[in-house]
Amino acid sequence: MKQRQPISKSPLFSTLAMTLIMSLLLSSCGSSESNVESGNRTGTLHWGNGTEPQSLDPHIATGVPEHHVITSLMEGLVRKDSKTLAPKPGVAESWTVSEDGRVYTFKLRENARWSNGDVHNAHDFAWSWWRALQPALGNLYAYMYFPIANAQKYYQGEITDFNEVGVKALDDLTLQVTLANPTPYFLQLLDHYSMFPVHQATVEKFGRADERGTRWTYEGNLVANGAFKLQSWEINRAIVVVRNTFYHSNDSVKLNSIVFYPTENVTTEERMFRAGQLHYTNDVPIDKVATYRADNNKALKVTPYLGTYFYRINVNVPHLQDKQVRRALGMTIDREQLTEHVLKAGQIPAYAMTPPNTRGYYPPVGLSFNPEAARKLLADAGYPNGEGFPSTEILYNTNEGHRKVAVAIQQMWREHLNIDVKLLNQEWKVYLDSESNGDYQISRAGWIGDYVDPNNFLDMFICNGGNNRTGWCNEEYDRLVLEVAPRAKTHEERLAIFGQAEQMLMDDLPVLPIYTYTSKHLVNPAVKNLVDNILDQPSYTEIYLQGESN
Amino acid sequence: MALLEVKNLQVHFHTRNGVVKAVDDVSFSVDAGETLAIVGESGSGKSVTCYSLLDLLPKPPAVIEGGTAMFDGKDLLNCSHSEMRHFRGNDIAMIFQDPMTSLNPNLTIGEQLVEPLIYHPDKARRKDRATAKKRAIELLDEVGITDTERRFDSYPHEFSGGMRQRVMIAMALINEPRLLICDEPTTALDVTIQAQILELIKKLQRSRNVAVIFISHDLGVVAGIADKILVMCAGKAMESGDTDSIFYNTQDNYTKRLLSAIPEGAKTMKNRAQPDTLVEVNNVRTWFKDYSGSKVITVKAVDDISLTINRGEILGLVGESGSGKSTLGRSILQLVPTQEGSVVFDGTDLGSLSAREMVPWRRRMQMIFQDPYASLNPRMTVFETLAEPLLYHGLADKNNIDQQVQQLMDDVGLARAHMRKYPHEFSGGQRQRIAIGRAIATKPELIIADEPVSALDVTIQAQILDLILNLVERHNLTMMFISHDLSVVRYISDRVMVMHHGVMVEQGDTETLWANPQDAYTKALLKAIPLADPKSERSRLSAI
Amino acid sequence: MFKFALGRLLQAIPVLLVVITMTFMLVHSAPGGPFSADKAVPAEVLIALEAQYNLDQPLWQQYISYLSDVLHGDFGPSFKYPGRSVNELIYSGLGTTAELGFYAMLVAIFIGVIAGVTASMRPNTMQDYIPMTAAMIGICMPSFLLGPLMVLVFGIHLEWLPISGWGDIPGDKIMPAITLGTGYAAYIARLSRGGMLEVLSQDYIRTARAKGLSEFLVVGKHALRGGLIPVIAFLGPAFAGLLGGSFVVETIFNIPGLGRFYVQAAFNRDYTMILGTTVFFATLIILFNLLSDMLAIWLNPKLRQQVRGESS
Amino acid sequence: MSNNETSIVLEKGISLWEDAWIKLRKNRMALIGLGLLVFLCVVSLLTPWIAPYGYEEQNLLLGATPPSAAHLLGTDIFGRDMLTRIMWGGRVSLMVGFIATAVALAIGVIYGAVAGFVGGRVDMVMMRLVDILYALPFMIFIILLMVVFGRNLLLLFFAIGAVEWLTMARIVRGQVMSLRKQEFVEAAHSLGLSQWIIIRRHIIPNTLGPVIVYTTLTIPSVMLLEAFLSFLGLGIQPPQSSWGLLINYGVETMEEYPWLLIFPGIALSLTLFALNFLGDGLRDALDPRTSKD
Repeated sequence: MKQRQPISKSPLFSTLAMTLIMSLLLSSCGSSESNVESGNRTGTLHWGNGTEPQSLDPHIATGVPEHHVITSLMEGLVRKDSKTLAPKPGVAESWTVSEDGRVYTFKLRENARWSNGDVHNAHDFAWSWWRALQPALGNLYAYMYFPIANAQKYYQGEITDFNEVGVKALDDLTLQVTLANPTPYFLQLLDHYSMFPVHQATVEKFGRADERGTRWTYEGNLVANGAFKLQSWEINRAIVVVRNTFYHSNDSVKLNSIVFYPTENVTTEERMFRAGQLHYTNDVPIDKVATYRADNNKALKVTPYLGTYFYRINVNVPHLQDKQVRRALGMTIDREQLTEHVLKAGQIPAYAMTPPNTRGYYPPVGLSFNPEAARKLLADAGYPNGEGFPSTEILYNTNEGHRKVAVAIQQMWREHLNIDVKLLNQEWKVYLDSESNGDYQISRAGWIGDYVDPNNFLDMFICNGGNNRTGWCNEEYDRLVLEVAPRAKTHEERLAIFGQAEQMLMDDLPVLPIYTYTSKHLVNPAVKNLVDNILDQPSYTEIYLQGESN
Repeated sequence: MALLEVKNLQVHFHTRNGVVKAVDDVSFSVDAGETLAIVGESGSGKSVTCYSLLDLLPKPPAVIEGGTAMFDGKDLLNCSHSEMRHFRGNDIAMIFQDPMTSLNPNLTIGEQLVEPLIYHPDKARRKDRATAKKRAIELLDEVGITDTERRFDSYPHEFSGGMRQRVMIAMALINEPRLLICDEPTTALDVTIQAQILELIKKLQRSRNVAVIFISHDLGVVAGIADKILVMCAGKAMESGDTDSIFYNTQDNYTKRLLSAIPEGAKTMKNRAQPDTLVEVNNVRTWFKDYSGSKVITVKAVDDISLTINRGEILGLVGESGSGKSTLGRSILQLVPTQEGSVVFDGTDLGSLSAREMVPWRRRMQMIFQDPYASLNPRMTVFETLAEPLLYHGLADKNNIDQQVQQLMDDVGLARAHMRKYPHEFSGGQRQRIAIGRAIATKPELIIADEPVSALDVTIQAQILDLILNLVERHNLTMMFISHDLSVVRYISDRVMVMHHGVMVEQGDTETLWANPQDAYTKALLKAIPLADPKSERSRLSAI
Repeated sequence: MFKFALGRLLQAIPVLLVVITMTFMLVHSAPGGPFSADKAVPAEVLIALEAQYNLDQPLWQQYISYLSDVLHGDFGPSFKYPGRSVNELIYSGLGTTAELGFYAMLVAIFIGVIAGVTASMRPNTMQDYIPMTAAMIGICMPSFLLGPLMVLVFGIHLEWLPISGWGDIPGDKIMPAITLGTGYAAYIARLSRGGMLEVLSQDYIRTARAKGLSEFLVVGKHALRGGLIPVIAFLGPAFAGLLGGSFVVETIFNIPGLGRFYVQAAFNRDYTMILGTTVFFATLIILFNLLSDMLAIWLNPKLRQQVRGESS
Repeated sequence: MSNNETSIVLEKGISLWEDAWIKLRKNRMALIGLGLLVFLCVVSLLTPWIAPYGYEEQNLLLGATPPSAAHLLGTDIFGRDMLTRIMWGGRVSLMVGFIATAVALAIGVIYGAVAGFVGGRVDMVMMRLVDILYALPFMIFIILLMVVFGRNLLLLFFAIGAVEWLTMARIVRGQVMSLRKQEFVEAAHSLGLSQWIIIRRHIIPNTLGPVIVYTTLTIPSVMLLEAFLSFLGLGIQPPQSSWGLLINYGVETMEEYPWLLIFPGIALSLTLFALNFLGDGLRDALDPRTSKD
C-alpha cells in the first residue's frame, strides 16, 4: 500500500499557518514589563475597580466603582481621616459648629481652584447643592441633603424658593449650613460624593443644570476640584486620571496617575493581579481567600466592612407571621460555622443589624445559636419537630456567594428544625422586583452603610420604609428612630435610644442578620500608605508606590 | 512482446462482511494498435481490473493480492507512488463512464485539459500554459468540438453529455498515451452519440496506433471495434478470444446467455389494443425555465404534442435524452404542471381536477421509474412499500394486507420470504420488480414506464421485459413505454412514437415504422443501433 | 449577483421589523425596570427618570417614536450609562469584537480545515481518529473552561502571554482568539472532513488521479473547492454567532467588546441598549448569511450562472 | 391460499435497524460508546439506591477534600461527596440532554421538513421566521419565560428545545430540498399520497444520518446550556445539581480544588465521546449505501 502525502506537510498550509501566527503576534514585539513594574516606575497606580462606572456626575452616580473614580477627581468641604474616619479639612480649611449643633460655618481655602484654574469658592457649593436637589436630575442620594433645613421640603416641591433651604454663601470663602436637627454625622456626609461641588460653567456648557446625562463628565470636558483630573475614559477598558496641578494640596499628592480598570469578573481580576497587571483588586474570589491565607500571602487584605448580610422575612406570609417561627429560624443558623467553613474570609457572625462599634455603638445581644430553644419555639408555634411546616423558599439573586450561604442555611434548618426549605435564585432585576413587591418568603439581602452611624442601619426598618420590604411595622420603633434619637442630648443617650430600638427589631426578627461583611482586596506590596477602614474608602492623596528595586 | 501483459491478477475487497474476490486470477494482454474489449455485467470485476492497473482503487478495502501487469517492462502492480504517477495520464490514460461526473464541475474544461501538461510529473516534459492551451485547443478540434477558443473557458455543465465525453477523450490523449483504457465510455450516452464516440475512438486509435482496452457490458457495442474480447463474470475470466470466434463460435454458456439476452427482432406477442381510447393528449405544452446556461432558456420540453393511447395498447415512446419523452410521461400523469393542452383520461380532463380530486385518479395510473436504486425509499421494507398504496387507496385492509402483498410479490416474481427485507438487500433487477409491484398494486389501467430497463444488465433486462409483457397481458394494462433503446422498444411495443426536441416527429405501427421510417431523424436513430454481429457492425460503423 | 443580494436585503426589512417589534415587546414585559436598584428609589426620582426617557408615555407611542429614531439611524440614549448613546456604545465595542471574531475565525478555519482535511485523507485510520478526537475535545470544552485553563497555564505559570486586555499589552490577543475559535474549529473540522469525504469519492477526483496529478494537486485544487462548501455555508451563521457569543471570552479576558454590552444590557434592563444590540446583531446575522451564500455561489460555477440568469 | 401462508417461513430479512446493529457491532468505537452510555444511564437510574451518600448531606467541618477512601472522588466545599453529586447530577444532565434534545429534534425536523418539502414562498416565510428567532435576545426571553411561567423543569426543556431546534430545522431543510427531487418521492406522489404522508414516511426517515450526527453534537451543548439556565434561575435549584453546574462551580476553584472540576468534566466528556462515536457509527450503519461494501 502506498503512502499518500499528508496535507499538513504541504506548503499551502504552512503558508496559511505562518500568516495566522504572524497576524496574532503582530503587536507582540514590545517590552515585557508588567503594569505593576512600569507603574512603580512612573507613579501610576493600576486599580481594579469592579464594574464600569455608569456616570461620573456626583449628583447622578451611585455605586462603589463610581465612588472610587469620583473621589479621585473631586473633593467635598470635608474629608475623612483614612484611619479614624474623623473629619479633616477638604475644600474647607476649617469650620465651626453652633452650640445647638444646627449651624455649621465653613471657611474655604483661599487656594482652592478648579482643574482648569478657575477660582473655587462658596458660591460653587451653594449652586451645586441647588443642582443636586433638582428632582429632574434623578439624584438617588438626594436624601443625604435632608438633614439640612428645608432641603427635603424643597426637594419634594413643598417649597420652591431655594433661599429657604439652609445653605448660604456668606461671602466668597464662607459657607453657612443650617440643619433641621442636630445631626452628629453631618460632617461625614460632606465627604460623600453626592455633596461634592460641580463646576457650574462646565455643567451649563453641556446642557441644563438639571439635565441628566449630558456630556460634561466626559474625557476632555470634565472640570473638577480633586487631586486628579480625568485624562481618558475608554468605556469597558480603563479610566485614566492624572495629577491635577491646580489642586490645593498638590505638593502632598504622590501618585502621578491612576488607571481604573473595570474588572467585573472577580476571578479574572485575581489572575490579573497575579500576572502583575493590577496593584489592587476590588475583590477577592471567596475560594481564593483561604489559599492566600494558607500561603500567608501578604497581598491579601481583609478588613471588617460597615455592612450587614441578612435575610429578610416577609412577615405577611401566614406561617412567617409568627415571631416564634422567625426566632426559631434565626436561632438555628450556625453563623460561626458559616463564616468559618463556608465563607472563610474573616466575616464576623452577626446577631444584630448594626455592625459592632459603629461610632461607638454596640448592638444589643439578644440572638444566639441555640437549636434546642429553637426547636421548642417551633413546637410552640405548632410545628413540633418541623412537622406540618408549610413549604418555604429562600429567594436570592444569582451569585456564587449567595448560593453558598443559602445552601448551607438550607441544610442547617433541615438539620436543626427538620424543615425542608427550597432555594430560588433569580436574576438580579427579577429578584429586586420580587422583593419590592413582597413576592417572596425569605429573601437574601445586604446593607452597606453610607456613613458611620447606627441611624443608617436602623432607619430602614421604619413602617413602609422604601428599604424595609418585610412588611414589619412598629410605631414605637418608628418613634424612637425618627423622633427621639435626633433629639438626644448626648452621644451616649442617642446610642442608648438606638440600642432600645434595635432590641425591638431583634425581638421581632423580621430580618435574620447573618454576618458582618469584610472588604477583601489583594494589594501589591509596592502600594504604600493604603490604610484600611470600615468604609473601605481609600485616600488617593496619601497612597504612594515604592517598588522593591527602589 | 505485448504492450501490456496482465497475468493472474487477483484483487480482493476486504469488507466488514468478509473478503470479496472482485478479480480472481484474470490474465490478458494487449498490443499496440490493438483493441481489447472486456465484457461483463455489473459486478463482474471488469472495471476493478482496469482501475487496479493505475492504482485507482480505494485502498482499503481493495487489496491487490497477486499477479503482475507488465507494461513496457515495468510491473504496474508493484511500483512506487511516484513511478505510478509517470504512467498515469501519460503512458496510460483513462476515459470514464459518466462524463457528467468525471469532470470537475468547479474548473473550466480548459484548466482540466492543460493540467496533465503543465503539471507533468516529468519536469522535462512540462509545458508552459500557452503551449499547453494551444495543444489542448488542437485536440478539442480533433475530437470534434466546435468554437474551441471560446469553449476552452467554459465549465463542464455547459456541455452536453456527448461533448463532455469528447472533452474527456481529448484530455486522455493530451499526453499522447500508448494505452487508452475506456471504461464504458458510451453507456451514459444516446445511441446516435454512442455511434459517434465509438467511431471517434476507433479513428483516433488508428491514427495514433494506441492500444485500447474497452470495457463494456454490451456485446453489441464492442462487436464493431474490438479485436479481442475477454468475457468476465463474478471476477473470473469466462472466455477470451478474437471477436469473431467469440460471436460466431461461442464456447462458454455465460457468453451464450449474454448474446441471447440482446433484444432482437419484432414483438412476439399479439397486439391487444382495443378500440376504445383510454388516454387522449391534446396539444400539450410543458415548458420549463432553465437557469443552467448563461441565459435563462425556456426549455420546450414538450411542445404541442397530441396522442391517443387505446386500452390494452403498448405505446413505445422513443427519443434521445432531452427529447422530452420523460416530461411527456410526467405531464400525462400530472406530475409536472403543463402550460397548455389537456390530458383526458377515460373521458375526464385531468387538468381540471384539484389535488384532492386527483387522488382516486392517481390510483388508476402509475409510473415505473428508470433507476431502481433511487425510486425505492431505502428505509421501507418491501412489505411497507407495497402495502402503502394498497392501504392508502383502500384496496386492502389490515386483515388481508399480508395476503395481498404476497399476491403482488408472486405477480412480479419475488420470493414471498423476502417480504420484510429492505431495498438495499436486493439486486437491481429485483428492485425493479419491487417498483413494478408497487406500480401494479393499485390495479391501475395505465402504466407509464420511464426507461424501466435501461439501468439493468442485459440479462436482467430481458427478464424484466418479459415480466412486463406478462403483466400487461394478465392485468389488461395499457402502457406507455419510454426508452432510448430502440431494440427494446421494438421488442415490446405495438405502436411507436418518436420524439425529438419536444416535438413528435413520427409515429406508427412498430414494424411498419422499422421497415419504412419516413422522418430523417427516425432514420438516423435506426441506423445508429449497434448490432451484435461483428461483421455487419464493422461495416455499419465505417459507413457512419 | 447584485440583484440576488438586493432581493435578500429587501427580505431582511420585514425580518428586522419583526425582530424590533418582538424585542420591544419582550423587553417591556420583562420584570424589573432599568432604574430598579437594591436601594429603594424614591417615587419622585422614578417619575423624573421615566419622564426623561419617555417611559411615561403609552407603550405604542414609545414604540412609534423608537421606530422612527431607528429609521434615522439613532438607537437612542442608553439608560444605564446616562449621557452615552447606544450608537456610541455599539461603536466603541464593535471594533474590538469584530477583530476578536476575525482572529477567532482565522484560528477556527485554520485549525478546523487542516484537521478535517487531514482526517478525510485516510478515513478510519489514526490519521482520522486523532484530529477528530481533538475536534471533539474542542466541542466539549466550553470557552468558560478553556479560557481559564489557558490563562493558568500560559499566563500565570509559564508567563508567556498576557492574560487580559485587548491591544494593551503585546500578545494579549492570542489567548482570546484561540479560546473563542476552538469550538468553531471543531465544528469546521467535522464539516470539512464530511465535505472532503464526499468530494473525494467523486468520479472527477478519480479522473484527476488518473491524469497523473500529484496528491497535493488532487486535494488542493480539485477537492478542496467542493469539499469546503459545507464549511462556507457554516461560516456566515458562525461568524455572526461568534460575535454574539464572544461574551464569555470578553469577560474572561476583560476585553471591552460588544458581547459584554449585549449581555449586560439584558441584565440591566437597558431597554434601548437591548434593542440596539439586538437589531445590530440581527443585521449582522442577515448580512453574514448573505455573504456566505454569495461566497458559496461564487465558488460554484453552475450556481453562479444560475444567479446571473435570474437577475438578467 | 390462506392455508399455505402459514407454511411460508418469512425470511425475516435484515431490517435496516438490524442491519445497522450488525454493522454497529463491527464498529468497536461505536460499541464502546454505546456501552458507556448504557452504563451511565443505568448508574443514573440506580443512583437513589447505590449512591454512597445523600446528595445534600453536608459536612461543613470537613470542607473540600481530595479523593480518599471514604470519598472516592473527594468532597466539595460543603463536605458533600462528589461521587454522589456527580451521580445525581448525571440524572439531571442526561435527562435534560436527552429530553430537551428530543424536543428540539421533534420541532426542528418537522419544521425543516415542511419548509424544505413545500418550498417556494412558504419556505421563505418559514426560514425568515427562523432568522427572527435567531436574532431575538435569548437572555430576555429566558427571563420572561421564568417570570411568566414560574419555575419548573418542563419549562427548561421547552426553553432549551426552543433554541436548539433552529439549527436542526436548517439542517433538515437542506437535506429535504435534495431529497424531494428523488425518484422515490416522485413515486409517492404518483401514488397519490398526501403531502403530509410523503413528508412523514418518505422524507423524514431519510434525513436520519445528518440528524443523528447533529443530535449527538446537540446533547452536550444542551447539557451546558442547562447549567447556564439553572445559573440564571430557570432550571434546577441547589442542593440539586447537574454536570454542567458542577463544572461551572469547578471552574471557579480549579486551582484550589481541581477535583471539583476534573471529575464532572470527565463525566461530561465521556458522555460526549460516547455519543459522538455512537452517532458516527449509527450514521454509517444506517446509511443503506454503505451496506454493500
